[in-house]
Amino acid sequence: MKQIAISQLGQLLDAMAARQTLYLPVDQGKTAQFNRYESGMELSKQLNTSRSAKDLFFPQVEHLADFQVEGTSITVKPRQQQEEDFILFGVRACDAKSFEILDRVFLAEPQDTFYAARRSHATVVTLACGAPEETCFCTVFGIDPADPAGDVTAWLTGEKLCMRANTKKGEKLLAALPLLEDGGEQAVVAAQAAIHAVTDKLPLKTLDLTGFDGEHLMEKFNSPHWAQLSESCLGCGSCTFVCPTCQCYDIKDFNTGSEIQRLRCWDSCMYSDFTMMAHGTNRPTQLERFRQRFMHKLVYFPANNEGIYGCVGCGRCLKKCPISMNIVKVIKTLGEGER
Amino acid sequence: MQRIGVFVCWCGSNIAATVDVEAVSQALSHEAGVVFSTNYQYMCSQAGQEMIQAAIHEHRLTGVVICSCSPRMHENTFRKTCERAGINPYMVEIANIREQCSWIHKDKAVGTEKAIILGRAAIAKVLLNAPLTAGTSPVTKRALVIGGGIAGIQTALDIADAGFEVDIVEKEPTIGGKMTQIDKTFPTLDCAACILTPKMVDAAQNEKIKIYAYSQVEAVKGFVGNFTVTIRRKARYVDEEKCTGCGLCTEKCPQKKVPNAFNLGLDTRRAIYIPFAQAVPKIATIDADYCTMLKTGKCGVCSKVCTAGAIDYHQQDTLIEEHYGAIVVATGYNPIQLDQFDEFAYSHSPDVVTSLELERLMNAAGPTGGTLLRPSDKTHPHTLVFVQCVGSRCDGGEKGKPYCSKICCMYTAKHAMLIREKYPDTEVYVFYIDVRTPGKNFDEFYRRAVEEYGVHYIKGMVGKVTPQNGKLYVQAADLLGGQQLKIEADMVVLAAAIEPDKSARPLATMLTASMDTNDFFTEAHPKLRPVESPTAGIFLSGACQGPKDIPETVAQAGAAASKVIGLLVKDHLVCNPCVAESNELMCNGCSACEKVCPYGAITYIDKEFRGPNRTTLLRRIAQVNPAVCQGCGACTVACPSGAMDLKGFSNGQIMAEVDAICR
Amino acid sequence: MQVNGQFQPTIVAFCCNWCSYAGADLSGTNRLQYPANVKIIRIPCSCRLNPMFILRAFQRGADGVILCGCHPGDCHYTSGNYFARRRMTLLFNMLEFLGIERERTRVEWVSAAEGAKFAATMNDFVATITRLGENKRLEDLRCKSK
Amino acid sequence: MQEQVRAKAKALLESGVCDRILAWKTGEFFYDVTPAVFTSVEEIDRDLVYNAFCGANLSKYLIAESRKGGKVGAFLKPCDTYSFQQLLKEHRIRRENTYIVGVACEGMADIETIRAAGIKGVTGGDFTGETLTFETLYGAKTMARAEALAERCKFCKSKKLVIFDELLGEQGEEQDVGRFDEVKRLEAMSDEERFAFWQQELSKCIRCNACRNVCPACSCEKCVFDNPNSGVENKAAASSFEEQLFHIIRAFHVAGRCTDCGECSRVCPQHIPLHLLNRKFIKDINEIYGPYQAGADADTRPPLLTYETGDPEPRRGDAG
Repeated sequence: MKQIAISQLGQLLDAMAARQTLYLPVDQGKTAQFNRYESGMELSKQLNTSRSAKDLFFPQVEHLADFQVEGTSITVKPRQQQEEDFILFGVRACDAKSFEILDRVFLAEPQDTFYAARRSHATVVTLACGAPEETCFCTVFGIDPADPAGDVTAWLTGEKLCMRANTKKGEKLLAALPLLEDGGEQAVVAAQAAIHAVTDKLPLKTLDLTGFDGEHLMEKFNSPHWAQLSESCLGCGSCTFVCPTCQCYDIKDFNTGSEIQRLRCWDSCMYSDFTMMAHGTNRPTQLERFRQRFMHKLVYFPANNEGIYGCVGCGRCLKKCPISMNIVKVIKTLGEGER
Repeated sequence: MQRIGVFVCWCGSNIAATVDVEAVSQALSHEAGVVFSTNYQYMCSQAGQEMIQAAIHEHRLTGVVICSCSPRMHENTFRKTCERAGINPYMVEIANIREQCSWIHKDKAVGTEKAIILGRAAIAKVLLNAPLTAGTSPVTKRALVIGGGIAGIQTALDIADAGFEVDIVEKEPTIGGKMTQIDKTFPTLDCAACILTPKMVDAAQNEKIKIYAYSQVEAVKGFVGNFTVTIRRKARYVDEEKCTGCGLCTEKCPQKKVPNAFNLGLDTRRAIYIPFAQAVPKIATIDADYCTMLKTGKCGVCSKVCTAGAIDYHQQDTLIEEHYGAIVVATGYNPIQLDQFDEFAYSHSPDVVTSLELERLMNAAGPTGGTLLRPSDKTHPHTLVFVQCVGSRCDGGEKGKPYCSKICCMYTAKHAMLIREKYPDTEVYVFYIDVRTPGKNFDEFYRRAVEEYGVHYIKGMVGKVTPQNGKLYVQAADLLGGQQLKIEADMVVLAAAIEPDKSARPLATMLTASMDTNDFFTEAHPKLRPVESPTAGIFLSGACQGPKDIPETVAQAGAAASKVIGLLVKDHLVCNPCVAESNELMCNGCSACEKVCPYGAITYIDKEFRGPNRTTLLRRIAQVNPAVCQGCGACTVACPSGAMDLKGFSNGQIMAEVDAICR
Repeated sequence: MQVNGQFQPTIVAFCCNWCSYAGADLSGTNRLQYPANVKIIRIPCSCRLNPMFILRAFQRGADGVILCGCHPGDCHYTSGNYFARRRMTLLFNMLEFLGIERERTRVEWVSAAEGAKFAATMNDFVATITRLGENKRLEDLRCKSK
Repeated sequence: MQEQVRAKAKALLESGVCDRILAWKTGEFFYDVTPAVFTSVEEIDRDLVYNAFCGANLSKYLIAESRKGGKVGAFLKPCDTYSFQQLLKEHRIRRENTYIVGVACEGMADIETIRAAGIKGVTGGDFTGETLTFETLYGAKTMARAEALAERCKFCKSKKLVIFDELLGEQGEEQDVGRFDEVKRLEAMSDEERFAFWQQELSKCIRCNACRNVCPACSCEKCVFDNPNSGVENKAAASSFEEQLFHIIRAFHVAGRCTDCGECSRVCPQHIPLHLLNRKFIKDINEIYGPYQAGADADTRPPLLTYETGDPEPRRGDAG
């Protein structure tokens, strides 16, 4: 365990940024966003960023390739992938868990090389949650906000920032930061206890996921509740785009006039044109689109991934949905307890 | 995939001198979609056109780009060339490399580069062109004239003369309009009735003309060549077929105290009446507002005296529907109400009259039998003051009209002259802002009034007219003399401004014909298409379009008739194929497009659509009538969903041009 | 666009078919010079100009966009330029509100008889945009790979 | 007020005047209220709420609801009635299938504003008085109601219900509380400052389309930005230009139609002050073409669908 006085946090960030490109949550207007660190920037004090940390591995738009058309011939020019190491600082426990879920999608064969390159070049420094909010329910998915995963785990313990390396990458990073001094174990234990005191009071901690599995697939799919749950859904993509685990994308070509750029961009299963491919017969109603999103996270994904849910309980969708419809309401309405 | 041919014209040296035509055709040959590119000395020549046609066949071209002079010059030429070679004429685009390139740039390198870019834009556009076919619509060979004044009568006579059927709808019981109330006409001083009534009779007797008097247009549907009009025939309570116009009823009717509208209320008539002796049709009408029988059920005198048995107290309004190919609006004008001009004491003294009332007071068939007498005491007036521009040329404010009523200067000169001639013992004063006499023999006429007849023309406005002890005290400014005048007058005559008839505004809505802020109908073009409304098939005749005197009205009536004849003589109308088109799948039915369409080309229907999961949905959608749309594109921008697009100038085509130019 | 180290603005001029396009032709007929930076796109009426076309031009590399139409009151379709005037008034204000230089957009009424006015307008507009420099605020870097 | 709303909703169902009721449904917490359709008295008793967090504008739902057959009763707040009337004007709602109960509104509280004030982890409280009291994971907190109001409610343009079949509570009036102040502040900046401001804001946009999808004016059958054939579809917002294009065109498409209900800014997950774009158009329209309030009446022509021959010319830049 290493530690450093919070008053020296700026110096620590400068030191990290001197080694590798550093990304961390900073306040931008009223919200916090992961930004590339520049000296003088301050770590956001908000519980979480508005968008999730998945942006750093699975950006909203990925430039995949260029096509050059000359007469009747087409030249394909692949785009460069991530080649430099970078540090991702200040990731919360929920987002850290989401990487595991995204890995199952993008690192499975055939591997997504753009994603893989970014993952392999990143050192993730997580930060334990100081003050969980009522929308948090990560504990339901077995996540401990007081002890997040990552290459390095960090705690803000009042006076100090304490850091613990979890992996070789993490050790290498901490070793390269001479500003750090040993110690902090006691403070971390106290901080963790304080966090757990709050998580024990979280109103959503008792969320019951019984029955959300492959065994009950048809029963959940055919539930009459979907109609009422989805009736006021606007079909926007805010839940999808703030979600740390949503991983669907679309491929779009953009003609710049001199070449054609092939872009991969986030897509939302809530959109009416989602999977409107050549066949042109996608899910025609918002009920079906809405159902897909939650069935995927709560039933299909765990059924195919040893029971791991496609949700980490970060609570972003609870805060951001324009009409306050969210996964918690879905779980409660469709869950065992309600039947 | 399209196969585009590019043809670069030298235009002799007009283009070739400052544009390297070979370089242009070379550069454009590499553009996507281009399979053939060449240049030639004169593309528009016989040889040039044959070269294009040969290339179309040889290279199986689907689209053609000509880099040449302005499309305003030869677009049609090249469209026809291509059409003869078997491709749709709308698959041709012109890159204007002469007027907009070679002629304005001296540096050959600059000119060449720009010509290439303009060529690219044309190629980009033609790649998105679609073959367009001009549709046709049949023409109903019958015209409707709304308004039976001199404008309407003349238009109808001229149309009928060309052999087409024409109906006149007149809201009053007789045709003739304002001119029937006028005594003499300027600048010839001939009798209005003498020249008008024969035309009224002609109209009545013409077998091609049908007159719906005492009728109004109730609804208009359709478009150019195909209008369906509902006409309300108001109940006269007299059977038109039976009434002989003998007039006995109008003498026997016991209700004598009805203000006589024909004489502008200066005398009275009966409840059953014929407006004047030469009325056409000469049929009696019962004024339901005054008829004792209709109001109380007790009387029936007219019915008893009518030997023809024409009186029918139970008659109802009837609606008839007719089809027309063209509609002429001839709704005319009225003098404005003078309530807001209290300073002239119009509502306080009967001796303050409007010019039109003066016409009746001087007319042999008028209330005084043609002798000019003061309405108050029926005595001979000695001093008369004419006030010009009452309500005309008023800047801002609620009062009056901003425009010049145009006819007042001349008719005031006429009145002054006639009075001075007939009653040399009178003094006549005319107060004016300006005297406007632009017209054949007009200024001479006005000079005669001043010089021969000694009318006192005074530049200045009348401030106040005060009735006192049987006299009218007129306070006025003499601007040229720089003094205040006080005149003790016997009568004051106000040249009230004229305004469009009140029926015009609702009619314009029915016709989707546009009006200006003064409710005059607007022309399709103020200079070049003065007798057509912007709405195809709607024509304008007379003062409904703007203040006019009789000769101008008659001239315009004839012009409108010739436009109508030009339309009706066609069996079919060829439509402009570059018209707006609404994609019903994207249309919201919000009516934004309809509101900006100057032609009323857009209508809405409710249509059933198939929704997901075997549901159906009734949606309101816009439909463009291609026979009416002129292709301006206003609707395309008003449409937020992009459902509305313009053929030939589509969003995609214009954006492709933008892309090509900015590349 | 930079040519030999000198800024050469790209100007898109949308001209209505009936007045301004004819005015542009007349300025050519009279051999009145204006810079080749100006490229004209013919539209039936100024009311055909969709704000999207203007933004598209800036995206694709235009440095200035000008709309030319019939003088108010002279529209071939009677009312088109009145609608265009309202739309452009509001759009230009909005662009300025977003920090886009107001000089980059302009509306000018040019009749078919005003060849000289057309040339003078274009000369002035090109000079203005040249002074103002390259469009940076409404650009799309992807389209600048020249 | 909630009791009145519930009672009215039940009465409308029981009397058969309406087949279903569109109102607000309680959530997990006190603030996560969802628009919902109620078909039974039991549902109403259990779930219908009308509290300080019923900000969602229900008008847009009536486009679809009014076409489903039967009659839908809807509770509309003053600003919702403006949107409703504007949609009627655009023939988007079948009036005959709706029954509108206008409900007076004291301004809606905004949970994000409350959180921004440092009151986090809220689990309950009392929101009826002038001072709101919160129970949170970190102890009890209070906040003045006026402070907790959504931005749009702090600058409420009107408490007048412009269209309704029936009224609950008092009819209100139009107000002038300086809603254009922020627009004026931006106008007073230099081009550079304004550009920087909007770049900073718009660069946060994640193109989630929440602003568009919630907007009652954005009710197109198919949005140009979703239509691959429109030429401007841009799901892959790879350049900052795409955000500029989207928000400029969206604001332009609703210009003269936007009632300034403020839903766009309320729902933006990135808190971009999108309403300022719409307010800029409204302010300009008011100043240039005379006061106009979309939705205030049923028949006035929207300012972009009409003209005056004497309209001013677009203003020229200084250098021009």
